[in-house]
Amino acid sequence: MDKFLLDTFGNELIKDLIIPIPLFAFVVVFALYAVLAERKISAFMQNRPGPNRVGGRTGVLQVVADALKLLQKEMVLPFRADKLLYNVAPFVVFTGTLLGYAIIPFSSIYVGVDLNIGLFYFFAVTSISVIGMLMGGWASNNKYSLYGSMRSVAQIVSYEIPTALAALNVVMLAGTLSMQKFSELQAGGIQNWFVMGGPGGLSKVIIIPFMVAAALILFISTLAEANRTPFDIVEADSEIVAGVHLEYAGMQMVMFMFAEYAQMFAVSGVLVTLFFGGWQSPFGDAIPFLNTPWMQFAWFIGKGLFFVFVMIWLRWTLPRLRVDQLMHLCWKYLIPISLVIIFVIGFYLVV
Amino acid sequence: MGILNKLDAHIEPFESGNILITSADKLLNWSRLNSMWQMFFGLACCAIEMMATSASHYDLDRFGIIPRPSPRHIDIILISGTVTLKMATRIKRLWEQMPEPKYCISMGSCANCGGPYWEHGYHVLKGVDRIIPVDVYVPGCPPRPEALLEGLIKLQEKIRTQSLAKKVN
Amino acid sequence: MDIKEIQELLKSAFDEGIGEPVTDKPVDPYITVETGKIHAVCLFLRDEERLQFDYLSCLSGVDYDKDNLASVYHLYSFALNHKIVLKVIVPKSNPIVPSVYDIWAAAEWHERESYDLMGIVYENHPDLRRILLPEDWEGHPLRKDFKVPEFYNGMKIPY
Amino acid sequence: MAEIRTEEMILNMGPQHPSTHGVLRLQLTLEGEIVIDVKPYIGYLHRCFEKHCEAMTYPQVIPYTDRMDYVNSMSNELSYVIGMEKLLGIEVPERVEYIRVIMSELQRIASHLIAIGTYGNDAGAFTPFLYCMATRERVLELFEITCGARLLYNYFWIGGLSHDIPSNFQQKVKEFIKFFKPKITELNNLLSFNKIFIERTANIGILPADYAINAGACGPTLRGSGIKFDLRKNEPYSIYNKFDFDIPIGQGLKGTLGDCWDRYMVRIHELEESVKIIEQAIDNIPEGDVQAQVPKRVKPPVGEVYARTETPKGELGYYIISDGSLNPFRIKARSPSFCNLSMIRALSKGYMIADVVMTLGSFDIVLGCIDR
Repeated sequence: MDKFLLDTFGNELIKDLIIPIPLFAFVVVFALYAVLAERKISAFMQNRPGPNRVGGRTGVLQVVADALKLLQKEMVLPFRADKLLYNVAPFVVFTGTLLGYAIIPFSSIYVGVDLNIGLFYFFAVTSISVIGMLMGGWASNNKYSLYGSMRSVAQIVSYEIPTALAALNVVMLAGTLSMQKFSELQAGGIQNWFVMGGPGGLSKVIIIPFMVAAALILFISTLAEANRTPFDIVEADSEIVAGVHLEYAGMQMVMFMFAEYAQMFAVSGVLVTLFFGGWQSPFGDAIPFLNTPWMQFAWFIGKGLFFVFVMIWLRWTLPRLRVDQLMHLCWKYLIPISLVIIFVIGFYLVV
Repeated sequence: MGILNKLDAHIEPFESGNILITSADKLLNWSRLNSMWQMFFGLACCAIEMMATSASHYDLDRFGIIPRPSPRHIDIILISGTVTLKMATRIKRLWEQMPEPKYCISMGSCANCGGPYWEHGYHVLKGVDRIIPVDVYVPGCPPRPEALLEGLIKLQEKIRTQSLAKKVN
Repeated sequence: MDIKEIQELLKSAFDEGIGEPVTDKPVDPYITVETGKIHAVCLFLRDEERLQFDYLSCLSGVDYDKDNLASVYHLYSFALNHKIVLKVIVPKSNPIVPSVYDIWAAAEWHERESYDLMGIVYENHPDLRRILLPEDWEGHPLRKDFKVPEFYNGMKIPY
Repeated sequence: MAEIRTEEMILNMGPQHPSTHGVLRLQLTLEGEIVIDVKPYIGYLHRCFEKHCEAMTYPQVIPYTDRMDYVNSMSNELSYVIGMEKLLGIEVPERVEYIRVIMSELQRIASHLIAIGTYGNDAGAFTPFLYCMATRERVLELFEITCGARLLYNYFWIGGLSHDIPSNFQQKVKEFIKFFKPKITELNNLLSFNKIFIERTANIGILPADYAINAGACGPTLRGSGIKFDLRKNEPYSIYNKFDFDIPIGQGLKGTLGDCWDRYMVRIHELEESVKIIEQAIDNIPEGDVQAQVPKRVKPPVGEVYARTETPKGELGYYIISDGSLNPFRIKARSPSFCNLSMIRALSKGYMIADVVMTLGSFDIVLGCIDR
């Protein structure tokens, strides 16, 4: 795609400007409709119809109405809030999430930038949103917000570790950090996905359970990074009301919500790329039609949406963990287990 | 209001609506009336009926109404129950914390006029409209969910007739 | 245990200050206790082996008659399954009753409520503040001579 | 190095807060996430019940008792009418007693469903709440066909009922029982034995038995601490002595005896017991009148009674003093939630913010009952 655009426009700069446009469009549309999906799925799970007054029975225009209404809302600056930090925070949060999309490979022909340290970059930039949360929580001059931001920092900083450790297994097997390379390596069908031990001979059977465990750990800890139930202590509405975005009204609150939903797809995308074959078709080249570059978009987005669905499913099923239990889970279970897995994988590689 | 406030400052008041204004009105009103986020907040008996209304059987989510815990995120506040003098100052404060445009539904006789406590209630505020403006009154003690839904539809009708032109006056 | 027996036990433990039991229907049988004695009597009722009144069901303030207020204690024993009602009558001019919160923790809030609505002052209570009404409220509304004020904090009260 | 100054943070929870079950205000003194002290402030719903009673005639008090604990109005009425019947010396027909028992047990189911649902909501699981509310609608349907109201009924009158049950009532109740039984299992699968839910509730807010008695705890809160005490069994009123049912108590299965999970589980078991009682009663309703001979102007003799019954929240008592006139001289309501809530301070010191929410939820308080 890079080459095609370069040929068409003949200018490096224009190409660079065009590449992210589909990404922005995707993020905004996804975040909007993830909100609707959340409401519709939760409605289905709770035996009720959900939004059905605008846009026909499916309520497709509900989010449009929400967005337009929120645009009309007054911007409120809380009493004695820090004006600069308060106004900047939502954008920092959203930017941090959006930057993560740069390296997510949607297809063999489309990725924002194919960085050779893509995975590393992803972990680095998604932590930016923590700064935004802390800024927002502090600047709001509200104790609930402050608690929310403090919890957010503690949670995300801790969960970075199991996330990175679980991802490290794939890095060790693949020998690269480039997201596009991960996807390319998993060609040839479902048996070559990293959750199945990656490409390799019969001996890889030994590591399959460990790779499945690593995938699970990655899923759990990214759930925590996206602040989703059962790890949504940051905005736990029965304890600290709405946490960080308690004092934000109108579009600023929307930025926080968008960031949360965009983050959901970003972490699912990383999970899919690392463990579930990225944009590869599960049938490999057996059915060549299903592995064309345009079908790869469908595969990747489909797999990503599946994990987003699982996140929504979990949210409407499980209660929430307490803040110390959250830390226990991270430090006492996830980190030791992922260390063991790394040890096993390393041993396997050496042998 | 985010946009409307800006209009206040920069544009001369419109004398009457023209095509552009009325079309914009329609769109903005449509969005407001279909996305009335409600406060996750109950006072007394009526709060139970309010919960029943938003639960699966009646489902307020159909109308785009979802409960939010923070006053900053909401558009309508349902005063669901008796307002006491001790609570009155808090309700006033909640109302002030809500961003414009905001609407209020007074649910039940107690919030309308004091209800059964009108005569001897030395600690009951006789009607929430003594402290905050009310858009729709829903009678009943407590109102049935159908009555509350009717009240919400009445509020939608009210929003539908609002206009930028009138707003600037 | 019957109320008569309880009263006799109390009589034998305390020389005076214990009234005769009132048992005529439809009244729940009760014993009137002198104001100064109530704390000691309650402690005795709780700790005595044969009585064991370990549960304070209810504590109410009553506007007894023209000049007096009453504090009424409904006691119950889980262990022995018997009940008793105690009454302490104090003059309106000096409505001071010793607190029993250190005997039954349940009394703490009940006494605060009684103070709030009836104006009975409980001596030695750790935290005797208004509980239901706002801190700056004037008067005790459950007294028969209470007049509803016209305004509270700028809000009109009567309909 | 300069000394770092630290201070405790004071956090006001409420009166408007999603998990204070109404308009309660808790002033938390916090050190980080740890709660050092809790100061409850009540009275935001003080609707002057006792003052109203003194101005009303005796039958007119019943609607006000409805509005006291608004999620179990039937039980509130029952307590009051039993007190009045004691004062007046009225014997009510047996048919009335049966209907009263069935109604109060249905009300217990409805009230416990709200308690369980909101408790799940406190823990962060919203779906069980909606499931419970949907099930509760079925109970309300039964009340609606009987007396026309969904929430506040004014159905039990002094000496009887306002009117008879409809002819298809028994049929409908049986259908409801059939529908309801699997719902308990569903609830257990969804919430009670969820690992996270147990983690959140077991070993939290431990209420030792001796303190529970001393502090006047009642209802499921008391039974959660392992004390087998239920007024329906220990001091049978109405015709509860005719029915065979158990008193579920906390056993400390998942943690220490008297923790939040025990209190929660007592409510789940009580649902089953209520179903048992209804099943026994529904087929045996005798024919007869639904109103005893009561004078038009209720004028009890001079006297005073304290009548207490077991409502879903605990022991609800009415201390009624009559001076022989048409209006009560004084009615004091001993509300169960009031006594239970007074323990929150002792039970939440040293736990975390999230635990205070869970402890509070496990008492199943209703502010209308506390503030009256």
